[in-house]
Amino acid sequence: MLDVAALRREFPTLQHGVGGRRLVYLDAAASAQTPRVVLDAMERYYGAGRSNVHRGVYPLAEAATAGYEGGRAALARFLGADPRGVVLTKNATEACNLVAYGHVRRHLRPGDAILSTVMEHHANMVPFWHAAEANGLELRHVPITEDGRLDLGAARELVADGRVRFAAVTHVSNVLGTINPVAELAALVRAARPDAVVHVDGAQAAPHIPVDLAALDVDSYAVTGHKLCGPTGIGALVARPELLEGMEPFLTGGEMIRDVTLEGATWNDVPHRFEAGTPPIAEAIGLGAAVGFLEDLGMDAVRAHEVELGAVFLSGLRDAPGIEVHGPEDMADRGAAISFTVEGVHPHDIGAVLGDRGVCVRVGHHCCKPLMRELGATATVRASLHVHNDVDDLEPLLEGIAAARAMFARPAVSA
Amino acid sequence: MLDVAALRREFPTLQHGVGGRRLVYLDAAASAQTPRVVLDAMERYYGAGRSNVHRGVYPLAEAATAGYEGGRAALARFLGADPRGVVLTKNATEACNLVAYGHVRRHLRPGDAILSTVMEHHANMVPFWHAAEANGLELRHVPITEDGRLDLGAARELVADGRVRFAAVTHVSNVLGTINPVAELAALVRAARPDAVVHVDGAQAAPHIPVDLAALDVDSYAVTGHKLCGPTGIGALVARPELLEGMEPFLTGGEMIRDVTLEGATWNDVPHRFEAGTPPIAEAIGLGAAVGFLEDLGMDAVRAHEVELGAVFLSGLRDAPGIEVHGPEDMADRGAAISFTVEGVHPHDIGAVLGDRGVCVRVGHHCCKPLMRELGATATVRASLHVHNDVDDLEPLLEGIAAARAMFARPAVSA
Amino acid sequence: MSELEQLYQELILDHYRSPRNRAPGLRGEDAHVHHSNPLCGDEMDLRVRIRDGRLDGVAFDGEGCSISQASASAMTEAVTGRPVEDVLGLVEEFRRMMHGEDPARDDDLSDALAFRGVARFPVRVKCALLGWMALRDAIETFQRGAGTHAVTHDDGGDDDDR
Amino acid sequence: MSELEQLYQELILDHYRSPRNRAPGLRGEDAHVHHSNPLCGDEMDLRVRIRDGRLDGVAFDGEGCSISQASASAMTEAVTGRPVEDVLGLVEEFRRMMHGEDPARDDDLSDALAFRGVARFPVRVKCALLGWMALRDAIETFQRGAGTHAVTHDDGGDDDDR
Ligand SMILES: Cc1ncc(COP(=O)(O)O)c(C=O)c1O
Ligand SMILES: Cc1ncc(COP(=O)(O)O)c(C=O)c1O
Repeated sequence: MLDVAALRREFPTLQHGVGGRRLVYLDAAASAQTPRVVLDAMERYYGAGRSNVHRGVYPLAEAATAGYEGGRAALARFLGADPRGVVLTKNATEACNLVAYGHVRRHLRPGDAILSTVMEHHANMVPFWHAAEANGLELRHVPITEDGRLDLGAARELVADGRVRFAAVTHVSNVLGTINPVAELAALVRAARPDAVVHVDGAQAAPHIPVDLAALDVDSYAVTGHKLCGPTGIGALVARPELLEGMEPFLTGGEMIRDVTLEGATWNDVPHRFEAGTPPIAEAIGLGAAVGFLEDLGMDAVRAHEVELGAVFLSGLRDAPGIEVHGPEDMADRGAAISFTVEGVHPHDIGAVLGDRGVCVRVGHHCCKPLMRELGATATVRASLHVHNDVDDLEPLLEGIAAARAMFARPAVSA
Repeated sequence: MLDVAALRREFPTLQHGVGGRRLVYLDAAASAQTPRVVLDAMERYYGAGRSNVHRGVYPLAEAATAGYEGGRAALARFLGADPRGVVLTKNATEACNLVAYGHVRRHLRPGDAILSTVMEHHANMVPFWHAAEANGLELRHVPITEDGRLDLGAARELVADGRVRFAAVTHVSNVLGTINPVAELAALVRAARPDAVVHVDGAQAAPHIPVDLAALDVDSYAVTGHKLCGPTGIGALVARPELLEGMEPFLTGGEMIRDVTLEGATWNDVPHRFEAGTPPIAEAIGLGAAVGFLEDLGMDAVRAHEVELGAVFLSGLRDAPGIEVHGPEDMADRGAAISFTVEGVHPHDIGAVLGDRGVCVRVGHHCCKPLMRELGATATVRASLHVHNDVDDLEPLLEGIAAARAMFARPAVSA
Repeated sequence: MSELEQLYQELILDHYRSPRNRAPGLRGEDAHVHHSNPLCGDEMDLRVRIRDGRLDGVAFDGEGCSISQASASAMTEAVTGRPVEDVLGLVEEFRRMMHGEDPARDDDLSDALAFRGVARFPVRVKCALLGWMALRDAIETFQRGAGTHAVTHDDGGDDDDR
Repeated sequence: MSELEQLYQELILDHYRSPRNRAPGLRGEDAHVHHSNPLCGDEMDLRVRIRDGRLDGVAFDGEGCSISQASASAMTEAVTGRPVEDVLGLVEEFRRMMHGEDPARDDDLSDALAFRGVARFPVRVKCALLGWMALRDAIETFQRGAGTHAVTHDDGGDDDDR
């Protein structure tokens, strides 16, 4: 098990209380806190060896290049992938757009269909819709069951005609917490259409559960640094190198070209072909340190901690009056994000009262408007856990919710 | 004048020698060094108030939002622009791509032409070529004169038929150092075609010369954080808000949409419409601190320092044997980057010998292959100056060049 | 009082708990707009009746947080019966107050003045503005003669906050 | 010796100053390729003559830094006269050495062994590989029977460094 008390000391932000209370950070699903070791790695780059990458012949530039490529290699190792398939982007959103522009727009044609789900984050949805509109593609959405899982039976029907050539699905839902059976879904898609490409949004999975891309057997996987205990300004598309080979460059400029004449340009090798301009150097170094930090804890231990703690939170919330928890019943099928609504109180008001008490939760639609419509809610409250949370964080959450209920309960008629 | 000795102490990297020698950093044009105040600003965000932006209702999230938007406001102020026109990107390259995808691909049609110059960086060239290819547009390039200036007479002829609807030109050349008369060029383009859009690559200008976009009267302007003494992972497109209003969203996902149903999405207001996903938060905060640092020095003082120091470097290099300096004669027309070639010695070898002596210069084509062909060189050596350089940096440069010549001089026949 | 308590002072909570002019319809309505603040999931229907250049009646309905609901309620009291041009001026007054400026027409804003503290909570400004921006839109819809049922999706008109 | 001095040791400088088999043409050539390393601006023309399955002659020409020129020169000496399959094996040997692996065929690499230290300078690896990758390409061009004048723009074949 994780030694959470010791771990908390690694996170500078958690050392600051809010108005005399311990900071209860329950928003790692929006952005994780950053451990000291990540800040130190970036500080070393900026403070002792700052330079640009890939072309300098002086020692600082060589060190910067080694650091940047080291971040790429660390992420590849963390996810069980080939470094040649790791394109470093600014966030997961850019990674999804890269697939949408580079693959979907390039290779899909009218008559082809895209499979998605109703629980996608806008990042793994809008780029493909935009591509579908541009190329005249059909969109199909896998519905969810009552308890917030993908309806695989429905999925099988949706792909049956063999026209689904691309699927975009999230590994872990940022609202429901559901862990989706992506390997099974990929197999099902490919059974109907062997050359279909399966893209997975791993933004909420990689920080929380062990991910081995070799075993998952999907074509591409998007992650984002700031949820992986890393810095802002970095993410990645982790793909089979052969997928990248067939993709159209998307952002163009320096670094990504091999040769340029006034008549045209030839592209560089993958993954560099997709990294135009000066890359996020400090950020790659920080991300490398961040995944190293998680590896040192052990992703199995991280998952075990979250399963145990998640069960405590789930039952604590379910037992409290007036709270409805969304998503799967059991931690076996869910990650570390727990969404709920409170009878008669708008999520905004819950969030504000909690925030005033040093309890940080996210409220709103969590960039999942279509899912909100499925749930019949305009917004939810989401508490999400990470390695630095423990059972002591539950009580302040429940107390704050009770206080908000007392404050905002309306006469029954209008509730 | 700047107090360079005091200033040098603000830059942690410069405190480290290389093998007992003072570090002579002559590569700010590739990536500037980072002053302490920038690192501190980012450390404060990560270490005391880390959170995501724009939707949290708890105090940390509000502080993060204020910090991020504060970075935008600081950059707007620094460049004399409207914050509503400032789109924060990952680098200048993305900023140029944003214009290429959002404006050029959306609005230009076969029969229309794009004006560019032969001295553009690939970042301000390839995205527009790629767009030209996609939309069937004609490309026209303004040639340069013997001393490396834009040939405005030729430019006037190139636009005479009124078909140039878009122009992309660099404010300061990263190779020749030339400061281009962008206001004049913009006027000339608009005289032939009043609705033409003029896009300027300010990556090498903003860090070195006072820029007032209101006075320059161009439509959009790209800058990059890591050359502005800021962090990696951030840049900006600074545009007239009306230009942005007419642009097609490019990266899509969270943050940039207003509403999403399974039938489609409506876009958010500018500039947020162009900032999909979690933005570079720490980086925006760092960039705000960086432009604050430059403002405190005063951009007039920065420019005066570089003019004085540049003149010393120019004559030092011109007087040394076997060195040919490219670009305008006089500092009045040039910025802080000085490119040269050394007779009989390949730039790579110069760079390696200098690097070994703690002198950091850039060698290669500097992402300007077409310009290299104009100059009849495959590569050049570039020494570039910034606020932390002084005359003491010249001697080690000249000594290193002399050492490289001694080492690599080949028998005259093969030279 | 903590900052939060100031935000949720009694007057505001009272408008939230007992909203004025909250109704799913308005007799003789001249314009009806639907506004939403998708970032928060707030939705609002707003109806106006205009007689002889005056705002004769206004009703709102919808879902939202306490701030958006209470603000709309306080607004209806402040604006009913005023000449429409005057109402538009008051909308502007409120909008500026949300941007941290001092309001000049304290008396006219009436209970809406209590929302002044919202300016310190940037993400909540949109909530407080929702009803006001819908009102402006409804009046302008009427003035354009653009039929009685314009429906827009918008989260604050020309307001540049988020 | 400093790291840099090791990089530029006498043997390398000698190949640079007096390149072997550097010529703008090759009598009886069977394949000719043009390779460039656009990141550095290096350009190389490489020609091979193949007789009875052996590399009978090789000539290079072009522009580049001392490392790329010297490496090509040392290469020509190491490979001339060998069976082409053996040459391809030696190319692979050199490529692996550039990735920091210990070479097994020290003697066969001959002067090319002196480039071992380049592995520590990642940006220079491409330079040292330029001639070797052009050679491999020229042989493969010949084997494909793809005519005698293939021209490619490439900076190191399947090599994944930059
Ligand atoms: C003139 C010019 N434009 C654009 C760029 C691209 O900047 P970035 O690599 O940060 O996108 C550079 C920097 O290399 C440059 O010198
Ligand atoms: C499931 C999921 N996908 C994608 C994203 C987008 O990540 P980013 O905003 O870093 O691009 C997020 C984070 O908000 C997410 O939760």
